[in-house]
Amino acid sequence: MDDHPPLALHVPEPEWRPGDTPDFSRVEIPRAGSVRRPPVDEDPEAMRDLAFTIIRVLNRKGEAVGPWAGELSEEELLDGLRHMLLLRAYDARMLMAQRQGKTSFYMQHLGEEAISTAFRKALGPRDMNFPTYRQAGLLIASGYPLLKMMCQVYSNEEDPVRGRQLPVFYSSKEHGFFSISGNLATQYIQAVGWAMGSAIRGDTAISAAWIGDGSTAENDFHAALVFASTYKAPVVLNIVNNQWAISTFQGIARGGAGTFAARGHGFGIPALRVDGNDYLAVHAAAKWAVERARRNLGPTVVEYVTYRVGGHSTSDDPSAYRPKEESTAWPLGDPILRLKAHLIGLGAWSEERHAQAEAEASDTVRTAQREAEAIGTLQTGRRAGPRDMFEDVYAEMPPHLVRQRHEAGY
Amino acid sequence: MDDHPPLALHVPEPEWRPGDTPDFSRVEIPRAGSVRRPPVDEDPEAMRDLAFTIIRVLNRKGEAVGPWAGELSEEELLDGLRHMLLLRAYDARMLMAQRQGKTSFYMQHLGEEAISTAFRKALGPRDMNFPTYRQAGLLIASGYPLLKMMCQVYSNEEDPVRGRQLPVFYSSKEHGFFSISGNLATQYIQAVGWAMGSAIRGDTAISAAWIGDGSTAENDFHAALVFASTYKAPVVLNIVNNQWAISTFQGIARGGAGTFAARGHGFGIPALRVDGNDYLAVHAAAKWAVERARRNLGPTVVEYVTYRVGGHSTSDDPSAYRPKEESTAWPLGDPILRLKAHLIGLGAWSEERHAQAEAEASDTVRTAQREAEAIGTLQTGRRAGPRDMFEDVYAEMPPHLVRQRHEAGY
Amino acid sequence: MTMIEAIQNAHDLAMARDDRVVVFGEDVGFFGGVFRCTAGLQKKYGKSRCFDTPISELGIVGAAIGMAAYGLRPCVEIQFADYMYPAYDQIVSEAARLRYRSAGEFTCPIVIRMPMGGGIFGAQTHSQSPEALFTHVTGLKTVVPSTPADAKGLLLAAIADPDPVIFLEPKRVYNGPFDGHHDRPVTSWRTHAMGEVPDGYFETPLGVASIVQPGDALTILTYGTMVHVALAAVQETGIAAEVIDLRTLLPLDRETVMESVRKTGRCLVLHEATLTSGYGAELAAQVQADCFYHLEAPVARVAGWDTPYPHAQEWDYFPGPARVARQMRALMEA
Amino acid sequence: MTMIEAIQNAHDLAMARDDRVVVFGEDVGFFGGVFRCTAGLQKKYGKSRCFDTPISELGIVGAAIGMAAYGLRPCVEIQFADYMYPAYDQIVSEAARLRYRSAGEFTCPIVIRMPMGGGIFGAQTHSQSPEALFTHVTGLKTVVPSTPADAKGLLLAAIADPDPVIFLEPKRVYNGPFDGHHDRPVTSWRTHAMGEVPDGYFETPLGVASIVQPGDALTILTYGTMVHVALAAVQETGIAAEVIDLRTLLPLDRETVMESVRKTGRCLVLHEATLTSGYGAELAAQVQADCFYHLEAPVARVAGWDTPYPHAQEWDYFPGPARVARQMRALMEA
Ligand SMILES: Cc1ncc(C[n+]2csc(CCOP(=O)(O)OP(=O)(O)O)c2C)c(N)n1
Ligand SMILES: Cc1ncc(C[n+]2csc(CCOP(=O)(O)OP(=O)(O)O)c2C)c(N)n1
Ligand SMILES: [Mg+2]
Ligand SMILES: [Mg+2]
Repeated sequence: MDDHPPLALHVPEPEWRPGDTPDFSRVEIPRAGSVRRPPVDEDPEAMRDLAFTIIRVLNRKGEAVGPWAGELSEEELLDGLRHMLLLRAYDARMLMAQRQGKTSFYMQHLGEEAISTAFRKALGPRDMNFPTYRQAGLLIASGYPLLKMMCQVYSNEEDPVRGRQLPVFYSSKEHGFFSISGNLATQYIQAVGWAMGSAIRGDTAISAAWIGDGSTAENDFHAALVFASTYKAPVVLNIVNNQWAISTFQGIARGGAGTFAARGHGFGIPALRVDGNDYLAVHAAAKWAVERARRNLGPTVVEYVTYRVGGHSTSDDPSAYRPKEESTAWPLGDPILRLKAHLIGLGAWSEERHAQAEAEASDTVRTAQREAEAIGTLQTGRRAGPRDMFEDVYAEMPPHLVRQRHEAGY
Repeated sequence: MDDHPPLALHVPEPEWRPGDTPDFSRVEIPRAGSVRRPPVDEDPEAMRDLAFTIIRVLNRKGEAVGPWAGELSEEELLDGLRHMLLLRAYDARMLMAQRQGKTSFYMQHLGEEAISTAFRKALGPRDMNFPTYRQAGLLIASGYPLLKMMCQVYSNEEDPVRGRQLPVFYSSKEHGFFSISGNLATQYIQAVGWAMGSAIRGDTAISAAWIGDGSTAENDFHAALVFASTYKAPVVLNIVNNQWAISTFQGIARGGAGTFAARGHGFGIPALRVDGNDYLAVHAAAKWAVERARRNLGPTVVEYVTYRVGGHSTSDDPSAYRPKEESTAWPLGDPILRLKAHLIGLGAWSEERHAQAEAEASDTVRTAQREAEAIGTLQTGRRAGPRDMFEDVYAEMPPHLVRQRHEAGY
Repeated sequence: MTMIEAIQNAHDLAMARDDRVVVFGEDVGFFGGVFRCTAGLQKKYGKSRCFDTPISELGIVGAAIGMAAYGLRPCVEIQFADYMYPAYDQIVSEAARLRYRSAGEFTCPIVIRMPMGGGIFGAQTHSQSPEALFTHVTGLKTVVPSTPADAKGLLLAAIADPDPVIFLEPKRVYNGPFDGHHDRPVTSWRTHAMGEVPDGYFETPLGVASIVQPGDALTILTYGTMVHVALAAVQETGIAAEVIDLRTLLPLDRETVMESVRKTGRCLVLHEATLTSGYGAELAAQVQADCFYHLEAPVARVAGWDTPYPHAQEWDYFPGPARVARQMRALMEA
Repeated sequence: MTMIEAIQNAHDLAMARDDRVVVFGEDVGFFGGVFRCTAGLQKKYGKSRCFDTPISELGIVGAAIGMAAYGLRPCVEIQFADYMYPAYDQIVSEAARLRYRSAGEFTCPIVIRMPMGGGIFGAQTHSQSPEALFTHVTGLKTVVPSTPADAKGLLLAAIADPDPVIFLEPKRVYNGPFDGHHDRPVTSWRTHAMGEVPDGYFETPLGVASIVQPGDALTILTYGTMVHVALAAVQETGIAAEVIDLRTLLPLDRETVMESVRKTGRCLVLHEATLTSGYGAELAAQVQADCFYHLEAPVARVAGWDTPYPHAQEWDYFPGPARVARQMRALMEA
């Protein structure tokens, strides 16, 4: 045995660090329209290839091509564009508000707007999402009021969760948006449980689980795949691969597997890998997976390939661990510009109308912001009060909490 | 959405329950010798097929055939046979001892003897196993004294772990056998950590992780595969699929995946599926996986297909949840009889010598048992004492424990 | 009726009366649980209301939380309390805080049952009493019955409760009361006065302790198996102690506890869990705060030693009647 | 130097002096940790001694246990104490009991570092103080520094310790002492007397408390951020309290604690963790037991309310100097 050379630890490293010039030319991106679209009831083993490619609809010329195209009407696409513009404008304003000290913290979606906004359009009204902090597009695309979102970010008196949660940890049962947890991945198995509940009751509602590339390493991810696989739960298991987990590149979580979608194969769960910056591709893949769940064919893993253009959060400065140029070098482009080009190509859109739509989006945001700030921010105005602090720990406040509330003076 | 038929929960069920007649004829068992043996450095993707078949060496006639044969000398095979006979004889005596109230609990290996005994022979002296309670063959095949094993089972004064652990929870650093935990699966990631440690130090020692089919559902299993995959840890990830987890058949843990070996594919880890009742096949697969680890090529998942012939433990009665006939109907036969037939075919063994070897094995066990019982059992003789109870909680006993020990009167 | 039968019966009644109640866990389906607490439920209510799960405590609790958010009322089993740790994150970070963080929009009416405690030669991983790891977590309710009737009534109340309830079952008294005299023949609940269990559906309210033995010399605060040990010690010492079975650890029935201690002026806290940072610490802290001017002696604690639960030395570890009696006498002399 | 620099320096010295020391966790490698406590270590000691891990606290601790069994001395980081739960099983069932269950054959000399406590508007998942969940687990040692010098000396002692040590870092005082007056300008350790940190390698022994402010009117038992809150309250009340920084919660420096309370006759326990079953309960239980006949008043506890740690209401939740002062006065009047 000791005639063997010494072992050595393999620690994956990103190709580029600050100072290097990122070059994605070697990264092979399948041509738009080139990936087949199997029937939803095809045998998972026969679909393995779909976890090692990238389903894309919009080509370089902005045309929608291939078997995954043609799902959405012009009107729906224009809606989608407006949702992405609104989300981006909202993020921009809230980032600034945080810098101005109006709240403590914020997390943006820059570059990832297509995923949550397009996915939402593939769901029915009674379906439930179990999101992370980076899917606010689910709320925007379902018509949840911006004002309420801002009140949550400001933790003011109108905050639906009464100032208790970190900014962006929204919750809306009515809009199919499960309360966000600060503990990564915990929602993944809960989504499976929700879907099992629907199946147990003979309901038709399904659920969608959301997780980031880095968080797939967590315990809950495994439990979710085990339970979803065993009970054929009607759930869509979404993995948003935005290449980074704070300062850690996706290779650390992915390890030797070619892709995150491949994780599904260990469980016999069909897996799709999709261009996350292509609104049409995201929607088509989502629709396919939702249909599988709805027809009681079981879970689907969907990996969205995208890029986290901004910092992880307002507490993070990515220039410390990755080249500034990486996001511009990133080969899948910007989801808004790509959909815009497509719509212009269709003759349904123009530079002028786009500029106008951008202006409208930021007006909408500004108006909501004025209203929100008229109510209050984390530091000023009418804020969530200390009395709220003691409510909802239990349905009925037990004696020891009543005593503590009195001791606190409320 | 509501025009869809209602969903329904899918709950996997074993094919047979008490009262049914098990019929494995539809279960397709690959012919011995029919599975290819790739070079250890072959690309994992190119080896996917090896997770969906069964590597077998001994055919019905008892001949060793195919590319996985020819690893072991007659002498080594005779050793192997003796190890299995000894383990079986030991189990039989200890089961009886438990029934006689000499200890509280016992777990046997009936039908699974080949796996741990053959695997041990593929390891080097400095390698480390992280076993479950069903791999005592690792100790027997490495020459660990039966007497010590019995003292542990009896929790007597000579118990190496001083009466603290449940019977069969052995520990021997010297024999490459990590202390057994009552918490399933926790050892799996620890084995990966141990292997990473060896790699960090530029050592040549590798580790072997052990887990049962049911326990693959645990969190630790996922963490182990993630870390092993990312850091290419020199570890063999063994999964002993004995078809049952107490009363729960393997389909509940396996879910939609065809096999447990397939779990490795989600991580780009090569996976072998092996006839666990075929001493030669187990050893050949183990050697192949150990070689990969030793050459720093990273982890290998190995699934051993076997059958838990006995109850889960002395607290379990399988007739409540599976047909009594299932174990005899089980198509892979008995590991001892199969190796015996092979050796007789080689002209190296005979019925007489076998009968004699069985007698020797039970003599060896009886002798050790007399010695062990002369020291003490759980109820009688010199037993692990209360003073031992307070030792080894910390390297140095802190004041509060000293105080408690005095209060206890020691 | 044994405590096991009482628990099985409670499941049966809850499932019959509310079809949102679902039951699952390791080996609980076809087999009916390694302790048989769910025997017959799958046959009666079908596989989608009572089923086996993979060996993933995280999965069991995480799925239950999702089902509760959907609108079901899962009552799940963790095979031994010693194996709840893989689910601890889902219990602490999710179940306990879901109502709070969503301001009541999503709630978590689940029951997590688990056998606790030693006395069965189960060694360090089949003997633990982790109640203090739950009482420290706000948002949870923690319940420990000591008799079949309480097990039934408290479990029915727990299943009906709108919030997550940790239901700890003292396995050593599953089949009969055990007073710590391991060398004496075991009595079955079937032949024991405390083994009486009312028929039909009834709830024993959470948060209400029961005085199982009135007295004025000293107060013993305990729960689970130790209730029976306390009663034995009282009998053997002849000291007129008042034995209070807390039944619910959180929320605590503070009135009953303090009233008793103010009356007796002496207090002994008894549990099987390890001493340091055990629930007895909280009881002692509250009693000395509320009854300081009534106390004739410091609040005493008798508990498991601060070691893992050993196998061979089980009876040296287990806080039996002799240790309790010694402490009671010491308290009376103080 | 700041506490962050002191912790980074301790890592550096430990790695330089013992090549068995390895450091890993989420974002600790190239980036040097989200709080920068491991900055520069990967560059200096290489990727196989300091590296990033997948987001699996279980994996981090489980792998560390395996490495320790192999013969290394891992010092790992959990990004926030609020995220230790996925690793809790490995900590409680494995690290804490490995020496015991193998009778010393396999040991677990690991350090698990984690930032704890609130005061940074981190809400319920970046503010928790879970120390009581560790002090209840025998086999673990639990340490909480309150100054840069102690952070360095205690961390070096923890890394050198033969048993698993939970090292909780009060993140609110990473950069400077914080006395709870959130409306006042923050001072940096660099310009503060308590910011002095000796150069070079030294160990501050575990299990030894420090009297940060002598006094005879009453004893305040506390640790971490709350040490500074206590000092502020003492100053503002003018009550001559003795402030004891426990530094190590387990094993507890019982002599120092009891000697002080016997002297002062009054005791206030202060921590940020939720009150019920918090570590303060254990302290109160021990103090009333050991000092009963010296106590002029019941042991009082000031702690976080029994709610999750809220976002907007952070300063209503945080047990600041006003609450402490009120309780001190009440104790003096008792
Ligand atoms: C259990 C747990 N561990 C660690 C963290 C700290 N943390 C917050 S976000 C994050 C990175 C997550 O990365 P990824 O899953 O890829 O999602 P992304 O932020 O890229 O959308 C980490 C480590 C946490 N919140 N919860
Ligand atoms: C974490 C944990 N959960 C549950 C148990 C109870 N338990 C002990 S053995 C067992 C079945 C294990 O089955 P498998 O992994 O297939 O191993 P086998 O017994 O068949 O060898 C269970 C559920 C445990 N010991 N630990
Ligand atoms: Mg990411
Ligand atoms: Mg099994």
